Amino acid sequence: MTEFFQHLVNGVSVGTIYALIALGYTMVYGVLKLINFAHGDVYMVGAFSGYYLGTVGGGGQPSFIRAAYITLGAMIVCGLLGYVIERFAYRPLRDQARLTSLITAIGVSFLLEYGFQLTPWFREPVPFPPGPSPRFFPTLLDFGPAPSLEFLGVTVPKIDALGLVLALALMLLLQHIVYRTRFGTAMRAVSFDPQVAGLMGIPVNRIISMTFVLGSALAAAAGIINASSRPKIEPLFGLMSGLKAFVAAVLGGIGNVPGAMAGGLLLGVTEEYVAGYTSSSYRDAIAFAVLILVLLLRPEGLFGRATVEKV
Amino acid sequence: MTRARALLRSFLPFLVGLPILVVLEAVTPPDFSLILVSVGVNVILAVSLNVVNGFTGQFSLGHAGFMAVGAYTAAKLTTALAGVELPFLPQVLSDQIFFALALSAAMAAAALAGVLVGMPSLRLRGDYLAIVTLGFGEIIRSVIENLKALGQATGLSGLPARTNLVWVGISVIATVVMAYRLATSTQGRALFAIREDEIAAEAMGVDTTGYKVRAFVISAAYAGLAGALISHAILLATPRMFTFVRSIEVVVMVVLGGLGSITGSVVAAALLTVALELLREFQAYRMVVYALLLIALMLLRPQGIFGTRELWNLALFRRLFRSPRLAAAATSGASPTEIRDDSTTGGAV
Amino acid sequence: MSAPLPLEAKDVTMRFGGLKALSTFNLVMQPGELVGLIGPNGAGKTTAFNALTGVYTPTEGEVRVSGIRVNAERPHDICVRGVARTFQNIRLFRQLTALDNVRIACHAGAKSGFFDALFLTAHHRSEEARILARAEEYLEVMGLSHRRDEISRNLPYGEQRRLEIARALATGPKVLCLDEPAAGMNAAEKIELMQLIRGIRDRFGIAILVIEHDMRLVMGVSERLLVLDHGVTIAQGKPDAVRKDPKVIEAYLGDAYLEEKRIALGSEGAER
Amino acid sequence: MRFASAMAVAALALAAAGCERKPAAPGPSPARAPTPSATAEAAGDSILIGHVASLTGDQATYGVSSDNGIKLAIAELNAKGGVKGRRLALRTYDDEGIPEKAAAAATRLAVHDQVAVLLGEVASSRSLAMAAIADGTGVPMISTASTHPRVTRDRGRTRPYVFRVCFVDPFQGAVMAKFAREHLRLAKVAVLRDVGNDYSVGLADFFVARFEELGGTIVSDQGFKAGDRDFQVQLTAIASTRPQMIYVPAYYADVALIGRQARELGIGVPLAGGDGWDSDRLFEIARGALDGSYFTDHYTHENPAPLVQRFVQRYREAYGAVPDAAAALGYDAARVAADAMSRAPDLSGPALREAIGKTKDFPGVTGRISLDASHDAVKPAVVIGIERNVGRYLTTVEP
Repeated sequence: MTEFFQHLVNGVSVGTIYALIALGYTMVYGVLKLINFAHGDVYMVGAFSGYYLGTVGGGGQPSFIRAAYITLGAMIVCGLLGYVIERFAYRPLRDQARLTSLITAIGVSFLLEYGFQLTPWFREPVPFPPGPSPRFFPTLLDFGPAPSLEFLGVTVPKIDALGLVLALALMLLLQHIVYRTRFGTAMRAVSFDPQVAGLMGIPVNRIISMTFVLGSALAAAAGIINASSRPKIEPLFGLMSGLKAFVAAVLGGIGNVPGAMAGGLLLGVTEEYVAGYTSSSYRDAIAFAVLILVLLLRPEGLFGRATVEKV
Repeated sequence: MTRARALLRSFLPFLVGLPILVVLEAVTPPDFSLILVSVGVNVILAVSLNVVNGFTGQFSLGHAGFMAVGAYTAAKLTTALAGVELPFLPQVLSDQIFFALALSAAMAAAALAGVLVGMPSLRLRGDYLAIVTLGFGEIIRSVIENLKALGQATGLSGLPARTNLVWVGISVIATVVMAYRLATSTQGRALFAIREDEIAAEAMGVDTTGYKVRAFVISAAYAGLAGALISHAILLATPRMFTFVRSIEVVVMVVLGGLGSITGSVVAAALLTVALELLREFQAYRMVVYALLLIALMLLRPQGIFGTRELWNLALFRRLFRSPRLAAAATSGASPTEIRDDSTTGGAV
Repeated sequence: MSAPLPLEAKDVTMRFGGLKALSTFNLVMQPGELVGLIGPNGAGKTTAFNALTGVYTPTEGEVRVSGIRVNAERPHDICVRGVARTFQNIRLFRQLTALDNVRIACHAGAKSGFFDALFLTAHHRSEEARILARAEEYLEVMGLSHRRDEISRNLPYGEQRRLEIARALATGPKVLCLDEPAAGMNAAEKIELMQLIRGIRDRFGIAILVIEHDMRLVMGVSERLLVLDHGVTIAQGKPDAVRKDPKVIEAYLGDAYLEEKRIALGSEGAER
Repeated sequence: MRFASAMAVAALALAAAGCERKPAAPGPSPARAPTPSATAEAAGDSILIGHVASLTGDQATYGVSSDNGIKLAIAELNAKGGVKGRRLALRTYDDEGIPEKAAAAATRLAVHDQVAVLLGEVASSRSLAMAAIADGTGVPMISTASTHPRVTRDRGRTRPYVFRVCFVDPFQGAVMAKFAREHLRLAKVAVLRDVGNDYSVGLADFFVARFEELGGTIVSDQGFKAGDRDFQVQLTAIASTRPQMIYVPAYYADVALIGRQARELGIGVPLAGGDGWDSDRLFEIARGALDGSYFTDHYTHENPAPLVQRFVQRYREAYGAVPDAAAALGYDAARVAADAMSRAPDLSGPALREAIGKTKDFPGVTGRISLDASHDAVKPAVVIGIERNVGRYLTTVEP
């Protein structure tokens, strides 16, 4: 029984990350109908931004202030990156077929992954690009000798608990932005029909840019949260998480913000249980199996609404 | 009589190619031989992927998975049959016959995998399909890594050296001939119809799902062939040879050559393979260059070098070999900029 | 009983969520008959078409082609059974030549398979020859022979419409369904087209179902009219009788004004 | 017709591309990190050494380390006047971590560049791909860190031209199995292996076999994949079987994370592993989570022997990091090759192969290296225990 609950705790902790990344996928897909293949790599860049912010000038003592500064800094860096990617790689192709954009997205993804793998061009103030060897994320918060809480034999690492809280807060904030602000209304309008939205005087380009910025910033936050509790980061680590987050977004109904959160958590927990009780070495296969099942049985996702294709 | 002629026509490219390949095999120095083998294998991969991604307009990212199926099937067979000798035949000949058998088995196994993957996933829309095929490729790799019989992560080593330029050349001819005959047949046109407009194709009596699966299966079979060839050239089959990155490399070749252009795929695959071999000094930048190439190509010339055109339709070529029929065919060259995608909310009722 | 009817719809209802786009739609097509399906914008005409041709599966009721129930069949099956269609917003295979567009439609009856194609069997060659001859014949019929090798999207609008009809004909249908074939044409072109449609019927002896927005136009050619409004069949019968039906007048009066405006704006059918 | 002519043109183009072979363009790529760079120059009369490594891709870290070690060795050797009065030059080709590219790179080095000796690879799967080329072309090859037994063996026979300077998995696995069973007196051990990595799988298999032979029980055998960063699911499953130790034959970065996550989940039993653990980074990140754990290794950089300390210091000066096992083995492989060259009558393949095979008691930083009849290095393994986040040498196990 303890094992069962322990798996639940683990699954939620992994699922939180999927959910945060999935939000970016889902928003971008919502407005552009584009699978932003590079989103997982933005998440990776987020973690690296945190690493650089945390190590430049020799780092500092772990504290909440420092953690907040690094998280915000990484979110800003990735927001900018998201803006640049959209502006220069995707926007020129917006009128083209979707596959053209998808191929570009794969290109951007590879550029980030392999660009970051190059041996550093310079070493001061920080070595950049980071190169292929794993880097170790600085400790942002120190929980002293007892890094975990314990209830009835189930351990909850404090850092994961904190990550979950932060992630939930960010999700609620996003929920508020999407459904309660003018920007959110405009975003939903663009996602419904960009042409009509444009005719209605909504600055479509700006809204799309902002969507990328927002999604990328969330991915950066996910990167920081994840790297704080699993401090090994290397340029390729975003790929698989990104793909799984995409699965989470589809699971929850792509384009649907609460759906992405639920999908992420659900995927994390499913993966954990299947891997925990059957064979852990098939873990990556589980996510894809879930994706295939969802697409076949309920392509609109668990929380999406079916759309009829018009002829 | 006519039967014999039909048969001759069917196998003519092979009959012409065989003596050339035998000579090529005899005169090629060993280091160049391996490069030619990888050129050949990449051509097979690119042209066969083009049948799905270019002809049919379905975007598959799982080609490496089918390579793996073919490689392991053939490897299992050749190692099992390594010592066996057919009666009345010298060992060398008997080995070659077994290798032919292994290659056929590789194609069959990969085709079967293609059916299993294609049946559920080809109902999906283009961009979802990309992710699902990627997922399937990874699942195939996961399965291999977990099976003791397939050597897990270490893979199968000590395979007999069977791949030579003759086998590779014959396979390249087989692939290109397959693609060309498909492209000029009514079946191939049905695939183009799917690429152009799935709903209209369906309305015109094309069983879109069925044809997509068929294209996918044919493509998978040839990927399996490529896998079998490369594994018997380096005498090794391991899961690391068939990663997602490998699939992307093939996609780059197809996109660079032009989605839908057979000669485009051939030229792009050959050029990229040879160029990267010559530019080994800059290899650290290879993947970065691939990535930039993809982005730049999409931004500047999304139709690839050749578009859907074939080499003989290009202006330069037409000038060289001008004939009325060619001129007519040349006008059919078009830009595949829009491989139409009907899931966008385009058509109104 | 005599030969089965080429196309028959019995109490077909289409629901999308809460919306009833088509309710208890009934249609009987006799061989060689030319029927007009009319109604104002959003009346459910195309929905009816989609239900008949297998794009949608009817929520209720049944569709029969040559007496066989086809509710669960996919569009390509229905096409092979003998119901061909065109699209309101032209859906040609845009990058392919006119000839190839028609040849693809001829594929529906092809008896050679992938194997024949890959090994260039004698069977394959004879099929290809047959298809080519047939395709050229249909191009000829629609007066498009001179455009044979042209990329279809480069054709003028009117010719694209004609090519779409040629393509539909090439599937060898018993019933041809034309979805607003005259959309985006000027008055003279429209009249020419309607004559062409009648000519096709006479030459091939097939039944034709035409959706038309413009009532006046369709009156001239159709032997029978069906009028839809808000998914409900409000009238049917001989053109003259329908024209006088008060329900039809009411439905159309509200729309007549808009109709003028639509033509002035240059037709919704020409989008994309 | 059109088709035939097109094919002809394509063939011509291919032939043209192929014939235009580029003269060997030496020199490191311009953006390489600070290195003992002079060594990479291919001077006219130098002896060329080829190295195949994963400089990019998901296993790049090992390839880069190994390359650094080799570069350092060659720089030192050249500073001492080279071999046979000639300077040594290194040419490294990247294989992206993909076996077929390792084969292509090895072929190019052996046939086109005509290197005297091939060094590499770290991973057994890629060394296997190279081994076929080495045997086929008659260029001796010294694998740096491939510990799988099959690397030097081909269907029951020793590969004539393939050697290695590291010990093999059966030995390393057995050392830890014996240590756990006889020294620590453990009965129940769980295994957590990297299923995507041939090194990890091989080592785990040999450990399991030996441990069970000695009467122990493997209570759980879990897998993960390189690049995974979350191991809680496996650890939770392992914890439920209550093992006394968890054997994790993986690379240090994964091990450190596994250690931390194990402690976060309240798993207090020691972990154990192999040479893949060897890195300063292990402690940097584990931050005490691995205290009480053990691993087997080729060498310890704490070894006070002047040879080792000098190597560690120079490596640190050149690359700003403490050398890991891959770097140390690369360093040793290059030096064993140079040693054989100086002993061989000439630098032909057979002569060099003969000389490498006779390597005996060579003082490497990873221990005294002797090559046995099966071309594997016979050398001791050390067991290192971790206390207060520092590796402490415990014992040496002779083969």
